[in-house]
Amino acid sequence: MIPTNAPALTPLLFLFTGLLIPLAALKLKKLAYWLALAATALASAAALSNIFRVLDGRAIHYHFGGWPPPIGIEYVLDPLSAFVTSVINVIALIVLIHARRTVEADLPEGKRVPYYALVMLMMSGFNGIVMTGDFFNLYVFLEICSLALYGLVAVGDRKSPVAAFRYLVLGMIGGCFYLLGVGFMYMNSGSLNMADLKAILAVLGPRPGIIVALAFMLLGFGIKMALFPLHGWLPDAYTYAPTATSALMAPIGTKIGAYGLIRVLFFVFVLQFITQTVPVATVIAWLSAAAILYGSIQAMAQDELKRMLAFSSIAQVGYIGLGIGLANPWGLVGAVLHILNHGLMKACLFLVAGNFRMKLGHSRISRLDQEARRKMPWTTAAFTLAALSMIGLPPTVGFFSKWYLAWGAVRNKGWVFLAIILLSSLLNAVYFFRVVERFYLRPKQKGEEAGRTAAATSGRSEVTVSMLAPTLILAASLLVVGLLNAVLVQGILLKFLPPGLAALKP
Amino acid sequence: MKVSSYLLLALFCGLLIYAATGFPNRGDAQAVFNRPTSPAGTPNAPTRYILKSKEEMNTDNMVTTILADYRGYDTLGEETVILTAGLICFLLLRKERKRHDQE
Amino acid sequence: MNPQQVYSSLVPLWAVVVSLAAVLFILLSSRRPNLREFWTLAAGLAKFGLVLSLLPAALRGQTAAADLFEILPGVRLALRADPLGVLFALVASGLWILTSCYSIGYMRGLKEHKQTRYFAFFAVCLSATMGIAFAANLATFILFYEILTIATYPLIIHQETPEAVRAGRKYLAFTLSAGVLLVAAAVWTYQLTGGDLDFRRGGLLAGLPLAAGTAVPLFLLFLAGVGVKSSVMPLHSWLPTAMVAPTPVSALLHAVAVVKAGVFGLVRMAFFILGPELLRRFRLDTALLVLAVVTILLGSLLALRQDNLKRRLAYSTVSHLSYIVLAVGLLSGPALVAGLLHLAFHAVMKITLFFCAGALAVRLGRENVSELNGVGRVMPWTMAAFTLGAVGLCGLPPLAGFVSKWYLGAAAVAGGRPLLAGVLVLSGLLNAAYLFPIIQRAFFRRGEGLAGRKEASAWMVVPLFLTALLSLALGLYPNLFFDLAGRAAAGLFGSL
Amino acid sequence: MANFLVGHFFYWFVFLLMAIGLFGIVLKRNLIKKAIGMSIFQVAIILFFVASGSKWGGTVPVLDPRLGISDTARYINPLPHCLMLTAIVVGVATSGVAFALIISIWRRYQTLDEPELLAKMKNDPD
Amino acid sequence: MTRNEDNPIITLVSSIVAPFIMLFGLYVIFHGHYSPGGGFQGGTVLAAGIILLRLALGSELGQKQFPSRLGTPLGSLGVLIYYGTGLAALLLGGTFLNYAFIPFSSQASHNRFWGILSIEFGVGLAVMAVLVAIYDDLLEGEPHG
Repeated sequence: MIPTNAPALTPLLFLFTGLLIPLAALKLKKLAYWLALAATALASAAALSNIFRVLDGRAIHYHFGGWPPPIGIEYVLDPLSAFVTSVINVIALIVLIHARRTVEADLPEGKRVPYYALVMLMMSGFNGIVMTGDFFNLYVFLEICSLALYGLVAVGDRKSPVAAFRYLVLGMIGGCFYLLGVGFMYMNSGSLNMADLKAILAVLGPRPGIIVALAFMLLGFGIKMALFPLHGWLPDAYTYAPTATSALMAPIGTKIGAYGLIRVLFFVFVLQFITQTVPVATVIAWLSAAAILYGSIQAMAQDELKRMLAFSSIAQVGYIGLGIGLANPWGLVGAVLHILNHGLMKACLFLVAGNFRMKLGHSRISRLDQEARRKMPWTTAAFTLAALSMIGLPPTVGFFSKWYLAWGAVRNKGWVFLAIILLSSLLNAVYFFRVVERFYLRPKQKGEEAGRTAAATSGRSEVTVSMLAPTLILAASLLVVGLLNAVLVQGILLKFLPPGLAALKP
Repeated sequence: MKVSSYLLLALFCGLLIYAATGFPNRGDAQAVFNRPTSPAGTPNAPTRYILKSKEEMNTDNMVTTILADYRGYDTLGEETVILTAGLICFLLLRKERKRHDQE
Repeated sequence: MNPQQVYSSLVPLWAVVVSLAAVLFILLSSRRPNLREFWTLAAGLAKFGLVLSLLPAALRGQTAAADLFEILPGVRLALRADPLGVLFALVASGLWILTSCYSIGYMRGLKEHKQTRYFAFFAVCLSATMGIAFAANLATFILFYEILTIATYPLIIHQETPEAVRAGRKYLAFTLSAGVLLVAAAVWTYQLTGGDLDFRRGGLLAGLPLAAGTAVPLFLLFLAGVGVKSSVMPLHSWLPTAMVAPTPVSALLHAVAVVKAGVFGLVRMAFFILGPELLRRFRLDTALLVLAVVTILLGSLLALRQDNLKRRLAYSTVSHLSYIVLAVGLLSGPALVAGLLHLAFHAVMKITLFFCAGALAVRLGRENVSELNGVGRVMPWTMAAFTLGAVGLCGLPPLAGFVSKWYLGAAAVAGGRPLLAGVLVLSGLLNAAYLFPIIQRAFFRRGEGLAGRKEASAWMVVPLFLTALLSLALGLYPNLFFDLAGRAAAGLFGSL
Repeated sequence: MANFLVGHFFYWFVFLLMAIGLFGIVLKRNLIKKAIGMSIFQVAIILFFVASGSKWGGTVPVLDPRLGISDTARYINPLPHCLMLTAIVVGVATSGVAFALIISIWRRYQTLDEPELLAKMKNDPD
Repeated sequence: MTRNEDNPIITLVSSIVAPFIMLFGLYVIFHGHYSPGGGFQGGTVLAAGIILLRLALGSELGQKQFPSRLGTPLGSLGVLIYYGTGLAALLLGGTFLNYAFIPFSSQASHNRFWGILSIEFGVGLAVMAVLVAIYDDLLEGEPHG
């Protein structure tokens, strides 16, 4: 039963929980959290097991209602989708473990039920987008997770509804552009199924409608993934959203747009179309390069930790976009690997920010100091490790995704991109050491010894285990995944490469 | 700001018209998406729906058959969307009864 | 490295790991200083022992190899204890023991804060240095190189005074940029070789038909990458600033581990990645020589103008490091041997001087040359050691410095560049010019405010005197290092 | 050319509607008007799809015994209609959420005028 | 706004019309197989009937007809009916939503017929409940809400 339904497993599981929670909560409100946690744990297990189902590189197709495409809707489980679902589900699991306390702090009990229900629906949306092989179905699930995100953002700080509304306007425009693109695609080809479209487009070749459709779809995904000129919604949304939400959407949310970009560019269109006929890949690469610089420079100017992280997310999304835009195997591998790596890093950093808000009551950089380290040494240590990873120092994950991206840039003789990738790690160093120094340094004063011992013994008040453990797990994973990246790359990532790209592989 | 947005609007319309040059005329029964098979030879979904829906689920209304069966999964998603909206309104606007009493 | 001389062994790995393990114990025993420093010493001895156990094989020209898992597609995290690496590891680990003893005396003498952090990161630095010495390919090298960069930072800013923080930032700015450039060079190499980064005798890229447009930028990237740590001008200015660090740090890291890691990296890049032929083909050796000469002379001249003793020593380090760069630039076996000898001997002599400077600072609180009148009377042992080291640095027989410098000069002449020998002589004179005045002040001038002061604690005097004697001994019996350096250079240019 | 213009006349209408919707979203300062603009944009897209489904001489896609199913050209294309039912629901949901957000904005800032709102946001602490 | 229940005409008319509206809504749901219509349309009409009464008689009375706290649960119940139908098909050996595997009757086409009917019912219920819930929530805390 499970093997045959493997592709549909995770989205349906989340969907079911999302529907169940409002009913179950009629009896017992506490149930909501535990249902959500259990569902996420199951989904993570299922997703991880899915990876082993596709290790041979062949895709598993799942036909809803028993109708083969293009008649019906199909789910496709290939190494790429298996990898991405595992990433988002496992990260969501870790974040949810952490989320319990913060949600209790942020929301009254009655509101936690719809909150967790929305989280589940959002996750089902994410999983559906990753799995689906049908453009319109993708639109539907895109709207599910976007809507859920608007709601999840809007229950945060006082300013959060405004941020959510801005997010809604932009996200809705993005969704509509995507739908319009699908429409144009349909007008020119008469099909909605990705594989079917690939065949048809190969016959049709470039046409005005198809080119515009591609442009609109990219615009839609670009807004969802906050690619540079379309990032307007992101900073406020991340900053004012409740801790749990920002910790969920920062590592996962934007990646879905990137995934859609990869699907459309490399699995529907042929390489030659997107690089020569209509050089959208080049455009994306340059926009991403701009995003890297813009995000890093903006991040230096921020005082609110979450806002700084938001801008660094824009820069990191730039990495992914750059890898996609390079349109060669190593760039793409770097991009997909960075989906994982950045997920881990950003989740860790946002959890740290949440811990600060929990214990210190704020997350303003200018007010952080040695007290933070004395109170919560483990949290600050995790932050430091994640910072090193963001800077991209070996053996953390950050170094390796940069390595593959740089390699892709060198392959394309894209020296500018190489320079920007390397420059950005210096910029990251600037704005992360700005914070780290505050933890570990202070001007030396008299009574050094006395002060030291007193500090060492007194004032240790670390967050509870349920919040600390996820943070540390993520921090540790930065090292483990970094050292194991070669296994990941050769075991999984090199297997999803679409034929056009696989040909380029050395 | 204002000028640039007007320019963007103009660009948008330009793109639309450029795309429309490739469209079949409205109502053209021989348009690519109305032919029995797609250019690549794969079956064309709408034709299939019109021809088969009666015998496959003895239902006259083809829209219903597509909505509920051929592409039923979309509809499930659609219901989820509207439920999501309901949950969000609940989350944002519903007053906490307890606090209501305290006030 | 040709296979029949490679034998698989985990000793190199242990040599790296042992001090990392020590870090754990050091942190655990942070409340009990004695236990903590016992761990440090134990790790130092263990490390030294492990390196020694590698020595015989290395002298036979054999290489201990420890291959771990794959870290990049086609590249493994691997350690190779070839003679070159053993030479460097021997120097670093041996001097670590002495430095640890010295640090104990120093830190306690000054009642420094956060000693646990200090000792912990010191151990990390040593692990990284071992890793650099034994790295078998560029990826492994970069890994430990960056770890060294980061682990040194807390030691530099140890005082946490504003100027220390500024020095730390400057240090990071230089080294991180250098690391980035090194990564760029590595990626480029990876692309050129199609996924191979191993260090090969005669050069990994030697076989490839590279155009000048590729080779020269690549060389510049590598040079910048390793040039910052080896403080080749104009990339040197972080080193004098970093002298705000506690003296043991300056002694071991800024005379031995970090800077020598840079020079060692230069040797690796020149002879194991780019290869002598390639350097010669594009006249890159000349570029190296010019840089080296400029650095040697300017460094010595700048040293003359420093009143702060440690800064003066720092500039002297800058110039002496470039002796080795010069040796590399000569691209000949004898020159390389001489350079490697200098890598070892300069370490011994310079660490002596730093130890002395630290002793003076602890006991008399005097850090400027102008304040050193008459200190030789109160601290005879210290200043005697200082004298030995100074004489050695100037390259006078019978001390170690003379040996390395003599062979370097000879190699220069043999290489048809007698002018460089002249440069060496000149820099020797400059060394004398900025070191002997100190001795003269110390012994032959009458100082004030020295009543009742006496020699520093045994923790400090013993190590510094040992190193002084060591520099004398190595001057008389340099055979061991001769053989090692010979072995290291053997495969690179054919037999000597 | 004339054929092109006439044959696509409905699309011109739809495109105009889209432009109006975008205009409302981008250039109107009142949040309610922005929401209205969004609805117009969505409706335009829905109309576009539905228009693409039409066939001259075709009837509604409900099986008519008198016509039979031999000739598919007699029934208009049902797929776009089905898709648009979904899109309509999505539109409804989006507007619902938009209004919920607008209401909660109003409750906090007592204004829906964007510049005024931004001004008020600037001078209240987080 | 003035209190509507003061106005006899509105009260009377709406309370007479509302039942027929709901009846029509049910018709639209269950006749979706043979004529334009279906779950969503019918559900909307049902919701319209309920909301009409809420508008005319005020929410307090409306609560008696359809308590607003049931909105979201009923909505998810409706979707669950849909989901359950699909799940049943899955558990009975087909793929998700493959009604042919649900043994309503002997032949596949009839199974699909009934499957469609059941999910249309679920859709109708969900849409009605959620629309009313959204209406209630939007009015929450407003005067005469």
